[in-house]
Amino acid sequence: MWEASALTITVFLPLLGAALITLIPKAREELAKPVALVVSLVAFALSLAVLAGYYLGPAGGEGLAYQLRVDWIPIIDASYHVAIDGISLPLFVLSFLLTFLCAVYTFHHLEAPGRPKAFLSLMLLLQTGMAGTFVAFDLVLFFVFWELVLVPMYFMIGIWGGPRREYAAVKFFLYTLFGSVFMLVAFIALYFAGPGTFDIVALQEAGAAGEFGLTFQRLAFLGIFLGLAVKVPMWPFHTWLPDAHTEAPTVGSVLLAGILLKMGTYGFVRIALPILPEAAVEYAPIIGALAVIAILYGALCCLAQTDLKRLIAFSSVGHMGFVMLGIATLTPVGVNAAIFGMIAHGIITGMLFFVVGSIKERYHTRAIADIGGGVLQTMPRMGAVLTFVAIASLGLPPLPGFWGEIVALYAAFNPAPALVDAGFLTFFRVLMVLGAIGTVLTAGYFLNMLQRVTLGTAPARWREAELRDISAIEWGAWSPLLVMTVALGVVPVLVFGITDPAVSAVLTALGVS
Amino acid sequence: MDVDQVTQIDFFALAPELAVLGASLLVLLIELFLHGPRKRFVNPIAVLGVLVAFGFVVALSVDGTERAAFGEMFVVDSYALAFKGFFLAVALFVLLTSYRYFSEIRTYQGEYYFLMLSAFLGMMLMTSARDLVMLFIALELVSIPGFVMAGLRKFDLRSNEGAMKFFLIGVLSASVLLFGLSIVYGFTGTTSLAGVAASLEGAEATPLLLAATLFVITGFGFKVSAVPFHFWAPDTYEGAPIPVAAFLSVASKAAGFAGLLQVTFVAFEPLADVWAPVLGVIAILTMTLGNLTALTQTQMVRLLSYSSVAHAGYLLVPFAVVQPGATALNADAFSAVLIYLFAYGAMNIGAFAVVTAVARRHPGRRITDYAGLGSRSPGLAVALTLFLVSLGGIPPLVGFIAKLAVFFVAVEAGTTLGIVLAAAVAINTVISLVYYLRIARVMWMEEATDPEPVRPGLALGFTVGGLTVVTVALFVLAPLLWGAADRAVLVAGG
Amino acid sequence: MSIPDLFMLGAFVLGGAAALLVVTARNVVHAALYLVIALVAVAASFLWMGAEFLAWAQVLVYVGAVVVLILFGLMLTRAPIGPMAQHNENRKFAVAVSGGLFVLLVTVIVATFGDATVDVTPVRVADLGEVLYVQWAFPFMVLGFLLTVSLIGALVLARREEGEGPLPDDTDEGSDQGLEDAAQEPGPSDVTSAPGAGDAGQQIGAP
Amino acid sequence: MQAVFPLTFAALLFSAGVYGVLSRRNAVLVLMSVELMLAAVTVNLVAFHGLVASEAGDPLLSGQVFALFVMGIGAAEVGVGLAIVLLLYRNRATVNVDDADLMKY
Amino acid sequence: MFSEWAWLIPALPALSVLIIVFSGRALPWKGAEVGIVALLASLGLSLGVAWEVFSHNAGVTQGIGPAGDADAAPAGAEAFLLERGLTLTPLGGDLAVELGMRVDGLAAMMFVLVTAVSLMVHIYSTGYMHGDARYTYFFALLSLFSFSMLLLVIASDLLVLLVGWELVGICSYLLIGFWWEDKHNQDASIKAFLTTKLGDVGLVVGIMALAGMFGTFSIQGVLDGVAAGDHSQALLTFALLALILGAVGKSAQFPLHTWLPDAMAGPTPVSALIHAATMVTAGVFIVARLFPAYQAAPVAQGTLAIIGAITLVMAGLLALVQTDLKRVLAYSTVSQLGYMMAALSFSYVAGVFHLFTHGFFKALLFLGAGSVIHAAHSNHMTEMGGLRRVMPVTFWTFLAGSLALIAIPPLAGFWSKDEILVAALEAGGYTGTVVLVLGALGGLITAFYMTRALYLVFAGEFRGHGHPHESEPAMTAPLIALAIPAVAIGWINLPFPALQPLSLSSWVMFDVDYWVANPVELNAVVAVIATVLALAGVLAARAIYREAPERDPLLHLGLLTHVLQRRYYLDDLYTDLIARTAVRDKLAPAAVWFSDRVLDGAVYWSGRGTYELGQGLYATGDQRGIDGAVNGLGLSALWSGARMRLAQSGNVQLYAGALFIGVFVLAVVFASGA
Repeated sequence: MWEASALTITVFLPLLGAALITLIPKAREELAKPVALVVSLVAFALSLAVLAGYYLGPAGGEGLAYQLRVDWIPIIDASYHVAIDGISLPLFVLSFLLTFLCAVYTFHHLEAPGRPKAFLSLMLLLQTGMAGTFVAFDLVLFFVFWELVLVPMYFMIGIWGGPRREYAAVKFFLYTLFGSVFMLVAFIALYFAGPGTFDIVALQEAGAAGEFGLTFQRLAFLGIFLGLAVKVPMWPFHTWLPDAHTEAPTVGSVLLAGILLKMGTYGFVRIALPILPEAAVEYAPIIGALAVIAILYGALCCLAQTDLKRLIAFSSVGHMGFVMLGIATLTPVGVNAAIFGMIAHGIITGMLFFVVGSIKERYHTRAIADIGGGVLQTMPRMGAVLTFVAIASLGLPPLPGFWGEIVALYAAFNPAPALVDAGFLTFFRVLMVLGAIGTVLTAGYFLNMLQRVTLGTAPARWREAELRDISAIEWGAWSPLLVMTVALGVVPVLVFGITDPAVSAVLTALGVS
Repeated sequence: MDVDQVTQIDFFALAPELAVLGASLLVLLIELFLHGPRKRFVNPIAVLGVLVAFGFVVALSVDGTERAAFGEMFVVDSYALAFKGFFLAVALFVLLTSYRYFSEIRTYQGEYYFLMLSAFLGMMLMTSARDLVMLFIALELVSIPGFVMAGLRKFDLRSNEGAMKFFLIGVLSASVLLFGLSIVYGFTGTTSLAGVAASLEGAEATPLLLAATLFVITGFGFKVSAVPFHFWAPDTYEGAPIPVAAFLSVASKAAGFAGLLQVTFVAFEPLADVWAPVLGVIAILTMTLGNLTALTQTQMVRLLSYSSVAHAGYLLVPFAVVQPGATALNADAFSAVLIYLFAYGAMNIGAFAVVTAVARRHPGRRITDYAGLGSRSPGLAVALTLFLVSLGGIPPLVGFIAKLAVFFVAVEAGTTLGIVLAAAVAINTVISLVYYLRIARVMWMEEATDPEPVRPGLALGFTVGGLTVVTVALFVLAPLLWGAADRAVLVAGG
Repeated sequence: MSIPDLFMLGAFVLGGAAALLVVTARNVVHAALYLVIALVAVAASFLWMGAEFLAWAQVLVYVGAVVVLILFGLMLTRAPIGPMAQHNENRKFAVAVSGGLFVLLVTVIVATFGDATVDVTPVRVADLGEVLYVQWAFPFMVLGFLLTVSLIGALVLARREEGEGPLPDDTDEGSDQGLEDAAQEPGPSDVTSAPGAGDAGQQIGAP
Repeated sequence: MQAVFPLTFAALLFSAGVYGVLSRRNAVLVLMSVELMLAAVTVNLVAFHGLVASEAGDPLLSGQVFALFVMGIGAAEVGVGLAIVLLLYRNRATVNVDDADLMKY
Repeated sequence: MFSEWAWLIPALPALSVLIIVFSGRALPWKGAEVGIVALLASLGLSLGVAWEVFSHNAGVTQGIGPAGDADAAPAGAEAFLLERGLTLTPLGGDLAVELGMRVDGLAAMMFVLVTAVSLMVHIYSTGYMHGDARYTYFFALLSLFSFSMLLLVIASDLLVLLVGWELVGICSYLLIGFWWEDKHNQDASIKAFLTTKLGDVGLVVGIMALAGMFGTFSIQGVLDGVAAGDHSQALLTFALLALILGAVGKSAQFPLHTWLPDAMAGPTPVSALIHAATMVTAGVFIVARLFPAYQAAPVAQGTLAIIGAITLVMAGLLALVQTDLKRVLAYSTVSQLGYMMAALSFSYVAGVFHLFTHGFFKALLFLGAGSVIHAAHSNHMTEMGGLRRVMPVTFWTFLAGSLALIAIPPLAGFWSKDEILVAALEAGGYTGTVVLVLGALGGLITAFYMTRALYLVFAGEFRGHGHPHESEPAMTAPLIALAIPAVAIGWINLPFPALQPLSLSSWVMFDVDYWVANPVELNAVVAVIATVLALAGVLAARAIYREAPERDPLLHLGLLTHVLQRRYYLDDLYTDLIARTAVRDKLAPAAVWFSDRVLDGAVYWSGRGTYELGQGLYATGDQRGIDGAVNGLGLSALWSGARMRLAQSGNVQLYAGALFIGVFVLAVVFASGA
C-alpha cells in the first residue's frame, strides 16, 4: 500500500497544505506559517521515508521503486505514472528539504507586502510541482508538473519581488514557457514516432532499441533541448535568470536556484539522453561547448556585477555549465557528476541566496558599493557564513561544489566512446582545460565579492546601525544546509552512492558509453 | 424518405429542443404578467428549462441509440448529444451570468431570455442537422437573436454600433455562405451532407467548386471570427452586454465550429487537400493577429475578444491537418476541436463572468479597474487568474488539455504544415500569456485604486465558482473529456 | 438561343441595370424604387426558369413587404429625399472588389457551366407544397420560429416604453462611476431584495 | 435554357450587392444591397435546381425549397436590420455607416 | 604498528579544528592548547611512523650494503610502503575515489617536518599573536592548515591529494588576509589564492589526464601504469607538464612566484609555517610523489630543471635589494624552492633532502624575523640594527639559520645544497650544467643577501623607534628548538657511501633499485667550490655592510677601497663591480622591473583585462546583445501588435472589404493548393 502510494502522498501533501492554508481566515493570517511549517516538515519526513524505503524496501537501492501507474487519458496512453530511482531521489529529497527550510525562514522574514497566507500556499504549490517533476514517468505528467511550477513562481517574484519584479516575473514565465512549448511538441512527436505511448520507461526502451530514426531524433532532440536549455539555463538562454533571481524574494531565489534549475538538467538525464541516444551523441559536443561558454561567460559576467544577488545569479550560470558539461560527456561518471553538481549547487547556492537575502533585509540594499564591505565587522557570524558558503561555491574541496566540478572535468577528459568514435576526444579535452580555467575565474569573482562585502572596515553608518547578526530562526533554517554542505563534501558517497547504480543502468542501456 | 417515415415523430429525440422551446415561450409569456423587479424571476424559469433539456440530453445519452426525426433534418447521435450537452451547459452559465446583470432593468427581460434560449435552440438544432438547408436555417436562428442581443444596451451608442457592425457583417457573410452553398448544391444536386460527400468523392475540383468551398469557409469564418472575417468581433463584444459577449465568444463561436465541423469533416472531406491548407493559413493568421492585437489593449472586454479571436485560430489548427481518406487522423482532429471547444467554453465564460461582476462596479471595463482585485476580492481574482492561465494553456488546468489535443493532431499529421502550425501555436501561446499575465499582474501586483470589494452575488458567484471547479476538474478528469470527444466524432467514412 | 433564353436575357438586362442603379443612385427613394425593379426582374427570371410559386412569392414577399419596410425605414430615419452623395471614400476600393468578384465569378461560371442547360419545366405548386410540408417540414417550422424570433427581436430594439432604462454598464466613454448602491448591496441577499439600480441608472444613462 | 444566363445574372446581382455594401453610406441603402445579394442567391438556387433537374433530377426540389427559405430568412434579416438602424438613428440622429467608429483599434 | 595509525596524524589536527571552532573561546588558553596538544600527539606519532619506516628501510639497505656497490637490489627487497584505504565514493563506471593513506619514506619525512614546524609555530604564536582579537580563530586556522597539509601528504589518491592541496590554499588565503581590515592584506590574500589557483588549472588538468590515462586516481595505480608503459608518451608528458604548472603556482616558481612576497602580509608565524616550510613545498612534494613518472618523461624533467634554475637565480637577485626583512626571506624561499625543483629533475634524494632541511631552517629564520619585527615594530631593515645586543637568543638562532641557509659546513643547508650540485654535475648535459652553474652562483647570492640582512638587522645601532627587547619565552623557545635541526639535521644524510644504508636516502627511498642505482656521494671539488662561493658572498656583504649598515651602501666607496687595500683589491673591485654595481644596480632592478612590471603586470593586467572583458561582455554582450535580442523580440511583438490594431479601423465597411480581400487572398492560396 505504502509502496504504491508513497510518492503520490508525498507529492500532493503540500498541495493539500496549500489548500488548507487558503482556508485560514484573513484575520489570523499569521497562522499560515506554522501550518506551512508542519506540512512541509511532514512532507520532508515522508520524503526521507521514501529515501529510506528505497534502500530497505524491495528495491534494495536499485532500479525503479514506488511505481504507480494509473491510466489517465487512455486514448493517448498518457498515464499517471510515478516512480523514483537513484537519479531523481536526491533531487526529490532536496526539494522537500529546501521547502521546509524556506518555511522556517519565513518566520524570520517575508518580503513586502507580507501576506503569508498567499505566499506560503504558493510555496507549497510550487513544492508539489517540483517534487512531481522528479517522480513523473510519463511525459505528459512530467510536462504538467514542469509547467505547474511556473505560475506560483511567477507570483512569488511578481508580488514579493524587488523593484523590477514585474519585468522579471514576466520574463521568467515567458522565457521558460517559450522553451517548454517546443518541448511539448517534441514529446508528442515521440508519441507518434515511437510505440505510441507517453510512458518514459517504454520510450526509453524504444530509444535503446533504436526505434527512432536519426533525422527524427535530431528534430525531437532540438525541441526538447529548447525546453530544457532555457530552464537550466544554458548559455545563451540564460538572460531570464539574473533578472528572476535578482528580483525574487529570498525564498523564491532559494527555490529557484535550489530546485527549479535542476529540473532542466534532470530532464536531460531522464528524457533527452535515454530516449534519443543517437541525437544525444550528435548534440553532445554542442552542449559541451555551450556549457563551457557558460562557465567562462558566467564567471566573467560575475566579475562585472555590482549587485550582490545578481552576482550570485550569474554564478549559477557557470555552475550549471559544469553540470551540463558532465551530462554532455554521456558517461556514467559525467552524469553522476552532473547530479552531484545539481545537489551541490542546490544546497550551496540556495544557502547563498538565504544569506544574501538576509544581508539585503538588514542593509536594505543589494548594491555591493552601498554595503561597502565590513560585514564581518557589523555581523561577524553572517560574514563568516557568507565566506564559508562562497568558498564552498567556488568549488573548494572537500565541499560539494568540488566534486561536481572536478568529476565533470574528469568525465570531459574521457567522454563516451561514441563521442570518441565521432572524433570529439580532443574537443572534449580542450573543453576540460577551458572548464578548469573557469574554476579560477570562479574563485576570482567570489573572492572579489568577499573582499568587497565581508572584508575591510564597515562604513560608519552601518557600524552605527547596530545590525542584528544571524537570528535563531535563521540558524534553524540554515544549519541543515551548512551541515549538509560539509557532510556531502566529506562523504560524497551520500549522493554518488545513490545515483551511480541508476545512472549506470540508464547509460549502459543506451550503448553510447 | 417516405411520408410515414417523416411523420412518425420521435418526441424523445426532440425532447431537449422542445424543452428549450417551451421554456423560451414560457419566459416570454410569464414576463407579461410580472411587473417591476419581479420580472427577474423569468431567469429561474429559463434556467429550469435548460436543466430539463439537459436532463433529456443525459437521458438520450444513457439510452444511446441513434435517433432521427424528419429524416436527415434532425438526427440524434453521440456528436449531436455531446454538443447539445455542451451548449446547454454554456446556456446555463450564460443565464446565471445574466441574472443580476439584467435583473436591474424593468423591461424586455422576457424578450432577452427568449432570444437567448432561441439562439441556443438554434445551436442544438444545428448539431442535429445533417442537411445544408437545415444547417443554414439553424445557423440563422443562432445569428439573428445574436444581432438583437448585441444591441440590447440600447442607450449606449457603442452597443448600437456594435450591433450594426455585427449585423452587417453577419448578413454579408450569410449571403456569401449561401452563395457558396447554392453552388455546392448545383454541383452535387443534393443538400444532404452525406450526399454531398458521396458526390464529391473522386470529383474533379473545378475552380467554381473551390470558390464555393471558399465562400462556405468565409461564411463560417465570420461566425467563428477567424481573420480576416473577425473585425466585427471586438467592436461587437465591447458594445454588447457582457453576458452576451460571453455568449458570442463561446456559444456562437462554438456553433460556428459545429457547423464548420459538419461541413468540412463530413461534406467536403474529399476536398480536404484543397481547403485544409487554406484553413491552416487562416489559423496562423487568426491566432497571430488576435494575440498581437490583444497585447496592446487597455479594455478588458476588448482584450478578451481578441483573445477569443486567437483561440479561434488554435481551434482551426485541427482542420488544417485533415487529409481526405485519413480516417484515424481526421477523427483525432475532430475530437481535438471538440476538446478545445469544451475547454474553451468553460474558461472563457468564467472569465466573462468575472468581468461581468467587476463591470458592475467599474462599467468602464478598463484593465486598470482590476488593480488590486487580489486584495479586494481574492476569490474573484483567483478565479480570473485561473481562467486566464487556463486560456494560456498552462497545466494543471483544462486549457492545457485543449492545447495538448491541438498539438497532438498537429504533430500527428506529420506534415510540414502540421509542424509549422505546431510551432505557430507554440509561439502564440507565449505571446498570449503576455497579456493574460498582464491582467494577473494588475490584479495581484498593483495597488487598488478603489478599496471596495467587488461582490458578485449568488448566481454569478455560483457561475464563477462552478466554472473554476470545472476548469480544474476537467484537467484531472481529462479522460472523460477526451473520451466524450472521441465518441462524438463525426467523420466521413469513420 | 431559344425563347426562354431571350426572356432570361431580358430579365438579366433589366434586373442588372436596376441593380446597378440601386447601388449607385444618389437619391435614396430612387434607389428603393430601382430595387423594386430589380426584384421584379428576379421574379421574372424565376418564372422563366419554371419556378412559378417562387416568382409570386418573390413579388409578394419582397416587392410587397420588404421594400415597403425599407421605405418605412427611410422615412423613419428621415433620410434626405433629394439627391446627394451617398458614397463613402471607399468607392474605388469597392469597385475593384466587386468588379474583381464579378469577373472571377463569371469566368469560373462560364468555364464550368458554359455548355450546361437548365431544365425549365415548371414545378407544380402542389409538388412543391408536398415536399415542403413533408420532407422539409421541420426546417419550415424552424423558419417560422425564426421569423417570430426576428419579429420579437426587432420589436425589442425598436420600441421605447415606460420604465425602460439602461443596463448597469451603459455609459458613455465608460466613465468609472459604478453604481454605488449596487456595490453596497450585500451579495447573497440579491435574490430576495429588490435592486433599485434601475432608477439610478436611468438618471445616469438616459439619453 | 443556357445555364450561364441565370448564373451570370446572379453573379451580377451579387457583385452589385457587394459594391453597395462596401460603398454606400446610408445604412438603409446597405440593407438594400444585402437584399440584392440574397436575391442573387435565390436566382442561383433556382437555376441550379433546373440544372440538377436536367441531369440527375431532384425529387426533393431542394433548390427551390432552399430558395424559398432564403427569401424567408432575408425578410427576417431585413426586419432586424431595420430595427438596429432605427435604434442607431434614435441615439445618434444619423444612419451613416461610416460614422460609426466609436470603437476601434 | 605506528604506520597503521598514521591516519591519526592528520585526524588529530582536524579534531582540534572542531574543538577550537566550537568551544575554543571557552578554554583557558582560548584554544591554543588544543592545537598544541594535537600537534604534539601528531608529532609523536609521526616520529613513531618515521622510526618504523626507517627501521624497515634501513633493514633492507643494510642488507645490500653501501649504495652503489651492488648492481641491483636483491629480489624481495622492497622499500616501506603501506597503503590503506576505504572507498570514499564511486564516481560511476568502475572509477572510485579512495580515502586512503600512503605511508612511505617521503610521507614519513613530511609528517615529521610538518608536525614539528607546525608545533613550533603553534607555540610561537601563543606569544606572537597574544592579545589579538581573533586569537582563537587564528589557532583554528593553524590547525586546519596542519590538517590540510598532512592530508595532502598522506593521500594515496590524487583527488584526495587535490583536496588537501586546495585546502592549504584556502588556509593560506584566510591567513594572509588574517587582518582583513587592511585592503593591502586583502589584496595580497586574493593574489596569493588566485595565482596558485591558476597553477591549479594545470594540476587539475594533469591529474585528470593521469587518471584518464590509467583509469584510476590512485597514486600507486598511476605509477604502476607508468611502469607498465602501456600509454601515450605525449599524453604522459603533457600531464606531467600540466602538473608542473600546478607545482609552479604552489611553490612560487618562475613565472608564478610573485604572490609569495606579497603573502608576507600575513602574520609572521603563518609565513614561517605556510610560506616557508610546508605549503610552498607542496609543489615539490607532488613532483617527488610522482618521481617515477617524471623519470619516464625526460621533457618534463628538463622543464623542471630549467624552471628551478631560473627561479633560484632570479629570486636570489631580487632578495639582494629588499629592505623588508620578510621579503628577503620570501625571495630566499622562492630561490630555495627553485633549488628543490631543479634537484628533482636529477635526483630524488637531493630534492627531498633539501626540502627537509630547508623546512627547518627557513621556519627558524621566519620565526626569528617575527621576533625581530615584534621587537622593532617594523618589517623594514632600515628601521632595525643593533639588535644583537638586546636580543641575543634571537640573534644566535637567526645566525644559525642564516648560516644553514648560506650553506656553511657543517650546517644543514650545506649538505643538502651540496647534494643538489653534485646531482646536477653527475647528471651533466645541458640542464645539469645550467643547474650546476646557476646553483653555484645562487649560493653566492644567497650568502650575500643573508649576510646583508644579518648586518642590517643585528649590527650597528638601532635605527628604529622605541626600545626593543628580547621576546618572551614562548617565542624564543621554538627558536631554540628549531635551531637544533637547523644546525644538525643535515647530518642524517652525510654523503658517505658507508653511512647511506642508515641515512635519509634510505629512509625516504621509494624504490630499492633507485637507491642502489643513485648513491649519494661526496664530491670534494663541488663542496669546496660551493663553500668558497658562499664564503665569498658572506665576505662581500660583510665588506659592504659591516661597518655602517645604516648608511646607504652606495656611499661606501671608501670602505670598498679599504677592503681592496687590505686583501684582494681585485677581489674587492670584482665584488664592487659585479655584486654591487652590475648585479645590484642593474640586474636586480631589471629583475624587479621584470617581475613587478612584466610578470606582475601581466598578472595584474590579465586580471584587470579579464575584469574589463567581463564588464564589456556583460554590458554589451549580455545586457544588450542576448538580453536585448530577447527584449527586442518582445518589443517587436508589441510594436506589431500596435500596428496591427490599426487595421481595426472601426469602419464596418472596411471590415466587409477585408472579408472580400480575404476571400481573394485565400483564393490564391486555394489555387496554389489545388
